[in-house]
Amino acid sequence: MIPLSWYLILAAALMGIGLYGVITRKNLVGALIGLELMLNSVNINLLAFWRYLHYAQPEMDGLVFVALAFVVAAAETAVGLALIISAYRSRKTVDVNEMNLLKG
Amino acid sequence: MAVIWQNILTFLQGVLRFIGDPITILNQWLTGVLSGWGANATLIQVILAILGGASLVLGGLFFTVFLIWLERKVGGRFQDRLGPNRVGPWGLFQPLADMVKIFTKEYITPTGADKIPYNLAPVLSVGAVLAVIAVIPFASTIFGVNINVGVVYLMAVGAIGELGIIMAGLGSNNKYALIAGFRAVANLISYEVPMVLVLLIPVMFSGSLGMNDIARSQNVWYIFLAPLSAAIFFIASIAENSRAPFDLIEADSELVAGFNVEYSGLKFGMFYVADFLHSATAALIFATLFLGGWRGPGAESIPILGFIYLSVKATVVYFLILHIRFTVPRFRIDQMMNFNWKFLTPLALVVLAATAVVDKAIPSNLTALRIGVNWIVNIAIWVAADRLVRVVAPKRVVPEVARPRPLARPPLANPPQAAAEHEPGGEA
Amino acid sequence: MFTDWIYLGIFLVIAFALPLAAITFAGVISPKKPNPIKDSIYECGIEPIGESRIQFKVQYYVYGLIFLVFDVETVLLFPWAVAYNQLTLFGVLEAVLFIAILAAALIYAWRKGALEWL
Amino acid sequence: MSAGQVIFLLVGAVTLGSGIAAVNARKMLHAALWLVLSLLGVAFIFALLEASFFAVVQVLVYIGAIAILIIFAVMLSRSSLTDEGTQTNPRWWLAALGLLILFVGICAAILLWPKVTSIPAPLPASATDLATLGKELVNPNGYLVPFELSSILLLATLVGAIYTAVEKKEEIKK
Repeated sequence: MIPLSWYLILAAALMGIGLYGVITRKNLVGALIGLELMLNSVNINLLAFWRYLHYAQPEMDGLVFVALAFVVAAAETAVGLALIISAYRSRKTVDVNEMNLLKG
Repeated sequence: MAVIWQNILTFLQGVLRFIGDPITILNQWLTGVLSGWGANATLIQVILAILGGASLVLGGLFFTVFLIWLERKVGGRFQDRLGPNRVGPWGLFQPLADMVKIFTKEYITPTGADKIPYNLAPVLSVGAVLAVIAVIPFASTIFGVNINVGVVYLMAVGAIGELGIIMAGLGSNNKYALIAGFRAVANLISYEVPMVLVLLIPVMFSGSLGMNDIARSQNVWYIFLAPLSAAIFFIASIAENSRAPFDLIEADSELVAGFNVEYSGLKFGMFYVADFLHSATAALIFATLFLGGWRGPGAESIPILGFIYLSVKATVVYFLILHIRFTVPRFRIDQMMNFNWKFLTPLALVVLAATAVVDKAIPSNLTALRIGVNWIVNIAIWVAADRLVRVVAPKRVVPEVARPRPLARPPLANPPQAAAEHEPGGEA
Repeated sequence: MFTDWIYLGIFLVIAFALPLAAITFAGVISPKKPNPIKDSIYECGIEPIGESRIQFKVQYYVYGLIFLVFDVETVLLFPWAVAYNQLTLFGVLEAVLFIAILAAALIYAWRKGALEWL
Repeated sequence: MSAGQVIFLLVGAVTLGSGIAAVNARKMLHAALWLVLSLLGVAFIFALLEASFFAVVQVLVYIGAIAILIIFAVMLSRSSLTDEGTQTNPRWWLAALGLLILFVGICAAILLWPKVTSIPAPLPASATDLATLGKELVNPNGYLVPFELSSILLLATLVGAIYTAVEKKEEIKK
């Protein structure tokens, strides 16, 4: 049997990789890709807790949370990409470092 | 003497049982043989799974050869030609010859191609279609696997196929392939929306996502309970396997040959196989979801009968797909998108909501009433949609390509309209 | 239940491995005589101009977006559809409200002209 | 080591490896394709957790919709296609170091937690039955409000994204 800790460590690693992508990517789309990985690691955690720590009666909380996480992830991606497209249209770049309009 | 007769009778009974339900008996026999060799239970299961899977996949691949022949033959007849008729009886071996040829063709990789996506695309395309076979129940005992999420699995596997198309477009380093690939994917994802929406209706009626459960629960074929959803599903599945009139993927007059221009040899062949197999699986899925699948008189006790029923139903659907393919002209892409987003999707939403409410309001044991009311609601929705389209749709300006021209012959001395000019009311 | 998934995994491996094997096998037995003309990109015999990874119009993204919204919606509607036979009329009406809100989204996109191809 | 553990390790390695490739790939298109592989790995992890519905939905939503949307968006912005220079900030090693320390910390926290060794009980039939989930979603005492709110969230998403992404009419005229 696979211990719970394996899933948690996998999720932590995936979260770290995603966060690394979000922090270091210059390209906004690349940052968004990192964000997707982070969201997935959250889902792994939710499902692992649901699977391993449900007691006597079946709890649907974990599954409902994952379903809602899917919805939120979809909303985040859609709006994020729309913002990127809009930014690209006005500034002709998707580079984070060049978006310094507020720098003064 | 009596003993011999007894033996012959038992043997015949065994043969009959085998013909009636080959898979279960083969399964038991193989399990017996393998456990005789000292394999443990898990290993036996794995070996049987591999055997079953391999036979289904290979069966699917070789069945495609027959499908290609069928399509060319039927297409020939539709277009008043003979179709393949040289190699073998009725040209039956033509696709085999084609297969040998395509196996020995050279692979041409275009310069600047993205190697990994380029080579992976055909595998993904055909694998995604083959993976569908796993969940189709061919009879009450003959099915790959009845996972409890079969219907969603179908859609998910379709997503892998879309990915294959995108990779083909991106990997080819060709503008035409790229445009065609993206158009194809835009088309596929668009038509997936009404498809998923009406897919909820069989799930609602049967209370399960498993394909075999859905087939088993159809005491009444769901096409009788939800005719409009069946129609939407049928149209969307034609669009999903990009057959005419939705064959923009292979719009030869616009996009060279679609996303697979740069492929040759068996890599192209794989796209071809995926295409043909896809319409066959679409027919099977439609028959399973809406036409009762393997259900029919005696199918529970004799599984092979169920297989025959399913084949007949699927063949009818498949022939309908072929008929539409060879007789209907192609849509333009904007017409196609409009048809989907402004007609099919709203219609599917309305049908879903209406069916859910109506079917809940009527007790499920009154079958005749259920069918009647569902039909009335469906027809009402259809009529309303038809009216709305006529009212809302912008008036089309028909270009004057067919203006009445002066006739070559002089007008008649006594025009026939003269008779019509007598007012019937004038007599009083 | 879980054995079903193992079976499905095996089936998927076979379904993807067999075409791969066939393609590799055909690659071994087929001739390999590439030359620059043969390998050039097929654009109706005309020399390709510019980069092939061209820029696309926003309409693709908009269709993808609407598709995403409806796709995610089904995540919530599929469990509801499975439970349909055990629900009361009230439970069904809640889902109808859910569908109606999505229909409003579609109507917004329509009004906004986001569904036009051109 | 049981067969399940071997499968887990393989799938996990593929998931993490392609995740790393996704955040490091030079071309955005390759990054998107690596992301797809990573998401597929996550789907297999879900299947191992016996959440079969979400394993399939993961493929349907993430690969079928989100990844395709990302690819569409990549194709919309020309600079992300041609730019093949270094795609990361100059101080990437700082981030990597910080995250490594964070990861080790999380691992320590996980392993020190007493419940981490718990063995999963076999799932009751009602837990794998989707009908339970469906009933819970439209149960007024359960998750009815999040269910309807998610619908409104999707509506808001569509409105916001279309408003942002689609060009205004005046801009087209210019």
